[in-house]
Amino acid sequence: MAKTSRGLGPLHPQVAPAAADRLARTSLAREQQLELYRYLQLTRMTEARLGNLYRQGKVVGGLYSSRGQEAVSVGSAYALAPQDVIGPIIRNLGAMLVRGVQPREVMMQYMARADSPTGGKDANTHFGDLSRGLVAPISMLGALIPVMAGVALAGRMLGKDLVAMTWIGDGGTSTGDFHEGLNLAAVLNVPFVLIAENNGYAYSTPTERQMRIKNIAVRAAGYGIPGEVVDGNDVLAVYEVTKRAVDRARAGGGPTLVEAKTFRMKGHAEHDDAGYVPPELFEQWRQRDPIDRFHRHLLAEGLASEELAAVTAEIDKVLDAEVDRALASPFPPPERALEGVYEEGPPAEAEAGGVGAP
Amino acid sequence: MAKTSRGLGPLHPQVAPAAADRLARTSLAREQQLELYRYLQLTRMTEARLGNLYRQGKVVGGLYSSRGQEAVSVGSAYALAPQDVIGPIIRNLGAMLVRGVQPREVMMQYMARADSPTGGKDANTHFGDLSRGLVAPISMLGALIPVMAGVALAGRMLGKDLVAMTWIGDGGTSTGDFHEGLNLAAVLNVPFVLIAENNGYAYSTPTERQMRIKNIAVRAAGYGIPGEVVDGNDVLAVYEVTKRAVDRARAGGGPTLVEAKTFRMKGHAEHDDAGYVPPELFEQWRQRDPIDRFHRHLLAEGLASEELAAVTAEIDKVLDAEVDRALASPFPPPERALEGVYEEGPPAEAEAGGVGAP
Amino acid sequence: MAEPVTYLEAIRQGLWEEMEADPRVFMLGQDIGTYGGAFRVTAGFLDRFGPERVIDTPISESAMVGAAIGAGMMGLRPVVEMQFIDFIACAFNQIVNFAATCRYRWGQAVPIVIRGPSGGNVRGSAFHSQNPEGYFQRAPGLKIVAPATAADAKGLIKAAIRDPNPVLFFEHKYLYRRIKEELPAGDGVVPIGQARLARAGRDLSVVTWGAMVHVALEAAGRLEAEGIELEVLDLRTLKPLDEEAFLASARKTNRVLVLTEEPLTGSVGGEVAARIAEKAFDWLDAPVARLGGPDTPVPYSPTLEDAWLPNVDKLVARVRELLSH
Amino acid sequence: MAEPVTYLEAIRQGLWEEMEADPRVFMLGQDIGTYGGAFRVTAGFLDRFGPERVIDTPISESAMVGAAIGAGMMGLRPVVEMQFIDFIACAFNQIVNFAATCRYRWGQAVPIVIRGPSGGNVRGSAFHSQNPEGYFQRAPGLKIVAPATAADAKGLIKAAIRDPNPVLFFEHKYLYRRIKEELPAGDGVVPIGQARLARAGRDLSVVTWGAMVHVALEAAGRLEAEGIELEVLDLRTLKPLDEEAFLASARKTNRVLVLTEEPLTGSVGGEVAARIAEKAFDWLDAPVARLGGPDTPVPYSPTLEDAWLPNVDKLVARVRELLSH
Ligand SMILES: Cc1ncc(C[n+]2csc(CCOP(=O)(O)OP(=O)(O)O)c2C)c(N)n1
Ligand SMILES: Cc1ncc(C[n+]2csc(CCOP(=O)(O)OP(=O)(O)O)c2C)c(N)n1
Ligand SMILES: [Mg+2]
Ligand SMILES: [Mg+2]
Repeated sequence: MAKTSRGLGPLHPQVAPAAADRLARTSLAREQQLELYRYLQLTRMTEARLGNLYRQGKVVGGLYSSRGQEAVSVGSAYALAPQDVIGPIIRNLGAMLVRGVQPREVMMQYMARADSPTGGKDANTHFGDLSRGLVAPISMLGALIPVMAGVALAGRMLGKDLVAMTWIGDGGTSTGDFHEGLNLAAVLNVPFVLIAENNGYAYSTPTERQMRIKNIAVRAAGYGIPGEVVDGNDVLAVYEVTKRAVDRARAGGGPTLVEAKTFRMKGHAEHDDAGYVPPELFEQWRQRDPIDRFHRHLLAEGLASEELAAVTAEIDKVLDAEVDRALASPFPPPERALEGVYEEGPPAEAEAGGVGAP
Repeated sequence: MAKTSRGLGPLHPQVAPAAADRLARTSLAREQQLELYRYLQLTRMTEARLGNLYRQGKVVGGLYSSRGQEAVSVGSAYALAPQDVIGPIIRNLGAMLVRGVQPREVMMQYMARADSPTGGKDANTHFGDLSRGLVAPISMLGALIPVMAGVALAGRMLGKDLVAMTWIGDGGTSTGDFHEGLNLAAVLNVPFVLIAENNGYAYSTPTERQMRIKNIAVRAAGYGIPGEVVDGNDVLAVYEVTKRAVDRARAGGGPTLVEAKTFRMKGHAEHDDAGYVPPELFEQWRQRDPIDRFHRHLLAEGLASEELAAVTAEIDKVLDAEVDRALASPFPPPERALEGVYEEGPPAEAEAGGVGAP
Repeated sequence: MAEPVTYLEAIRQGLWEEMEADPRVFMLGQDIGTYGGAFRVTAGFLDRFGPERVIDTPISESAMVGAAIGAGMMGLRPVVEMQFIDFIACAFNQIVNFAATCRYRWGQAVPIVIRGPSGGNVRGSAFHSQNPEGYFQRAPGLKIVAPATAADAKGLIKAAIRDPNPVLFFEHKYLYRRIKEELPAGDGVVPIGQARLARAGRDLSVVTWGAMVHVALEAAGRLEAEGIELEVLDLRTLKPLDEEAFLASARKTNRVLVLTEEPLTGSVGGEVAARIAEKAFDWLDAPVARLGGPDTPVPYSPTLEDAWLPNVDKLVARVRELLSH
Repeated sequence: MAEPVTYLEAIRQGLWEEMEADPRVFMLGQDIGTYGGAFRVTAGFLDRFGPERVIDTPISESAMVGAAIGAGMMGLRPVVEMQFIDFIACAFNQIVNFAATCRYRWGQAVPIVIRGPSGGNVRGSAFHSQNPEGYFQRAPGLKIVAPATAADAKGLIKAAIRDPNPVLFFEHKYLYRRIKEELPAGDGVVPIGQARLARAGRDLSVVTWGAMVHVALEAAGRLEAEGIELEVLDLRTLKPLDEEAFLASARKTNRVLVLTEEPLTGSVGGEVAARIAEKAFDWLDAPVARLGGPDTPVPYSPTLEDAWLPNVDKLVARVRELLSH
């Protein structure tokens, strides 16, 4: 476990760039690595399209990006099994894509269109669908942590063999719900993995003004659960560390807190020029760009650069179509504003028929 | 710092009885030790009187006892300077007495009398008086922690050289406010000491169902502050550990989390027979009774048993008078129920005249 | 008909029967297992249903509710006990922003119940006496229930558990062991959203809920001797309100007093009075009056709390005033 | 008179002047220092007043308020910014149970201000559009302020800071940069607890606050052409309510509509309407009407939010209905 600092000096970043840019050892096969590559690019390229839509005035509210952090979302979600449930927050588009969300869904969400998953009622990545193992957050940071602990608890009670996973920013770790949720998960020993995405800033607030420690992962010891620090810009490392946590959770070993060190390469949202971030930090982290690094890794592993170019070309085509489909959706009919506050029928039954069912 | 357990075995108690019942080394002079003894006895004997009043039907609501835990409150509060501010909770009568609260004040509080510090509006130890460095809690556990962090912050801003101290039970450590408050205090580096009073139970809930760790003090590392475990039934140890924390806070070193291991020798409140506590636990802890141990220590230090008996005799006399005075107070006049929701004039000025004043 | 049972026992039975009938139902709370709850509502549940379904939690109201939300989404039916309902304030965000909004925002039902002892007149002072309904009335997506009788307590806790929405279930602790009734045979479920005519009368309607229903009935008894016939409407559900029921009563008696144990300002009594004043205006022979507690925290001392609480004397006085309008 | 300034600038000036005048005043909030706040209300404050008085905090609303309470008790005058007022839900317990009750329970004043951007019509969806006044109206010991004009925003933030009680100060973010006024010279403090007659009229009173004042004034302008004279009363303070002011207006025009941007049920609009209906009953020629948002979270899409929000068309239609009663 990482050591604690009692000083108040500059605390971020902590992860030295791996020697010679070598990524973590992995058990993943070539096809899987290629798939990871595709999700990384899909994330970045979908966000680029969203940026275009924003500049065209098509995005109704704010636009949030995970640029530079894609490996955290993609690598961690890739460690899950089909029955697992995720609760992504605003910078976890990559996790949603890995789990099968289509880019147009998110585009329509941002553009507040009638055919978005929430029918225009809610924005951005704030949608869920339990049939796809997806829980929507609320904006209040931290709130999803106890909720996902409850998902994990229910999964165990229903004998579903599932793991629940969610993410939290460095800033979000300061909320009461982070503590209450993680402690409850630990005490109940539920299959739960929390990825703390330490990207150096919470809006304009640097991590050292958020907490007096260098590594969020040290907090795991305060809950009696394993804590791990991982290079969040190495998709393979994120995958491997998360996979261990997921396997342990599934085997009954309880929650893990994984801290992924990364960097937010844009402002808090599209409107924010991040003038408060020293430019040299951006420069340092640009050199550790998770996609560039993984690209180099794949070339070194013997993949052809054409093969990789084909991936992005294919994504580009997909995204052309996705953008068109998203734009084709109208705004929702006004009367929808009044609908759906209460569930009228009985809610969907627990599939396995009750607590203790196998 | 204490080590963390990942298991879920029986976690309490952790402190082995000190060899041959030797108490901690202390710098305290004989007179001071005698004063500590007086406060320990005053606490226990005041609570005994409250128990009588309860059985006579004079206590209006519930009655809470700190029996067996007196050394925590007394030893920690004794480490403070006159300008310091405390926020005691329900089992910190001893701390209040050390700070000059009179037994009759608490008796009248419990009996809801007109001359109680709150005039009958609030109960038990729930009263405060900033002119005596005393902040009242609310019932919601944990809530006082950020409030006392704010007191510490203001103390620094006003140049008052004060330390703020509060207490929290093992159960109360599970609240969001524990985390938010301690983290904020750490980040702002304010002069604040939190005593976590680990007495084995939160109502009927044993500590191992409250948290998955053996020592609450390990959480300090998660805030980048010192954490210490102390034998809460050794008043000298509590004093010494707290004194170091208070001195560090006053010197600008920021907050400390002190965990005092002790045991709640009664039920949660007077109505609770604590049937859920294994009798052998009571027996074990009875042998470590903090007052008995300190009594033996003082004898070993050369004090005469008559000298100590004189202390309790004097207290008994004091308490006779205090009970009489408390009982003499009537119930408050009904119209008082409507008074005092809003402050009408300007509130008391900050004495030192503003932030940054020396 | 069986033995008369207390309000508390009725809740216990309702919970027990739902736990028996539906394996999806489970409980989260502080000291609800071994101890059987601070008021012993869940005494015996741990033995019968085991620690997976009767879960003693850390002191973490927000996480208790959050975990219930997650489990509810997964198809279970969690019931969360607040040891005293006052502590619900610590879970406010999870309740109004998470539980209450999922259905509207993304179509996800959150079938959870949050229950616990509310109300004063037990010398509980400011943090063990609250009636928090006024804090939650504004939250779209919640349901709020506050039974006044044992039969309703049992019937409504069952309905709350079966309801696919988040339901706040406010038990009045003054009533726990003070009222006793024979319960109807059978399931006895009482639908959420329907008021109950506790007493028919022609001269003035008292619209109320919880412990105040009994105050109103006692006042009605006292006034009856003088030939004044109070109608007493027990709302039972505070959200969604049974508007039809109180409007009908207003149209019948033409005089209405809304009685609440909350501090008056911002109380649910305001919402009820405003609706009657707006929608039954042409039937009213007197202003819609409200009687509640003063706008202060609940004080501790008996003399103070007795002065604070609405009671039969105060109610009778207000009724007389209104009748002479 | 100086240059016209925006509502946002007026708040900034009010805060600035109080910080200049009183060394006890300081600020706690997320991103209020270096960044100057998400809406730049505190831009420049860090440079002028330094990091001890302009404190960037962790994301811990409960602790921010708690720390303010402690500092306030010590004689300082903390001002807490909620980045969006919606997040105030996370500090609910500290506000209603701690800050609001100390004065009553043990005589301790808690002079703190909690301020932040509230309100919809900015496509902020469910958690960046709330008007939370209805959640807090029931809490004895709080004051609640919601200015509609730049002059009031400045004058009331000053009053809030000087007030020895906990004050919630709800800024309407739709107004931040949309209205501009010349401010009165001098201190310009506006007393808490006094409504403002925004427009005198004889036919019907619209009682409202915040952004809805401007909707009411626009409706008044439109109806004027038809010879209908609306009176518009801007409450400005929601707790304690200026009951005299709205009762006087009701007695004058004999018809009242209470307009709120909150979801209607449980809104402050209910309290206001209930008081008018009770205390001005004999003067009323029509029911006290209420117009607010539907009982749902605030939706995101422009078509939905536009349908959701009260607006001039809806108001005019309701006014016509009432006038024909
Ligand atoms: C409880 C709460 N308070 C404040 C906010 C406003 N807010 C939204 S994002 C943000 C910064 C979050 O920082 P971090 O958790 O590090 O995540 P990141 O944006 O870096 O991914 C803040 C303060 C919020 N959403 N929730
Ligand atoms: C937020 C909150 N939830 C629940 C309670 C009810 N309650 C009062 S004391 C208590 C147990 C406290 O245990 P601990 O913190 O260990 O303190 P101890 O009683 O052992 O001194 C509980 C659950 C409360 N006061 N506050
Ligand atoms: Mg961050
Ligand atoms: Mg304890």
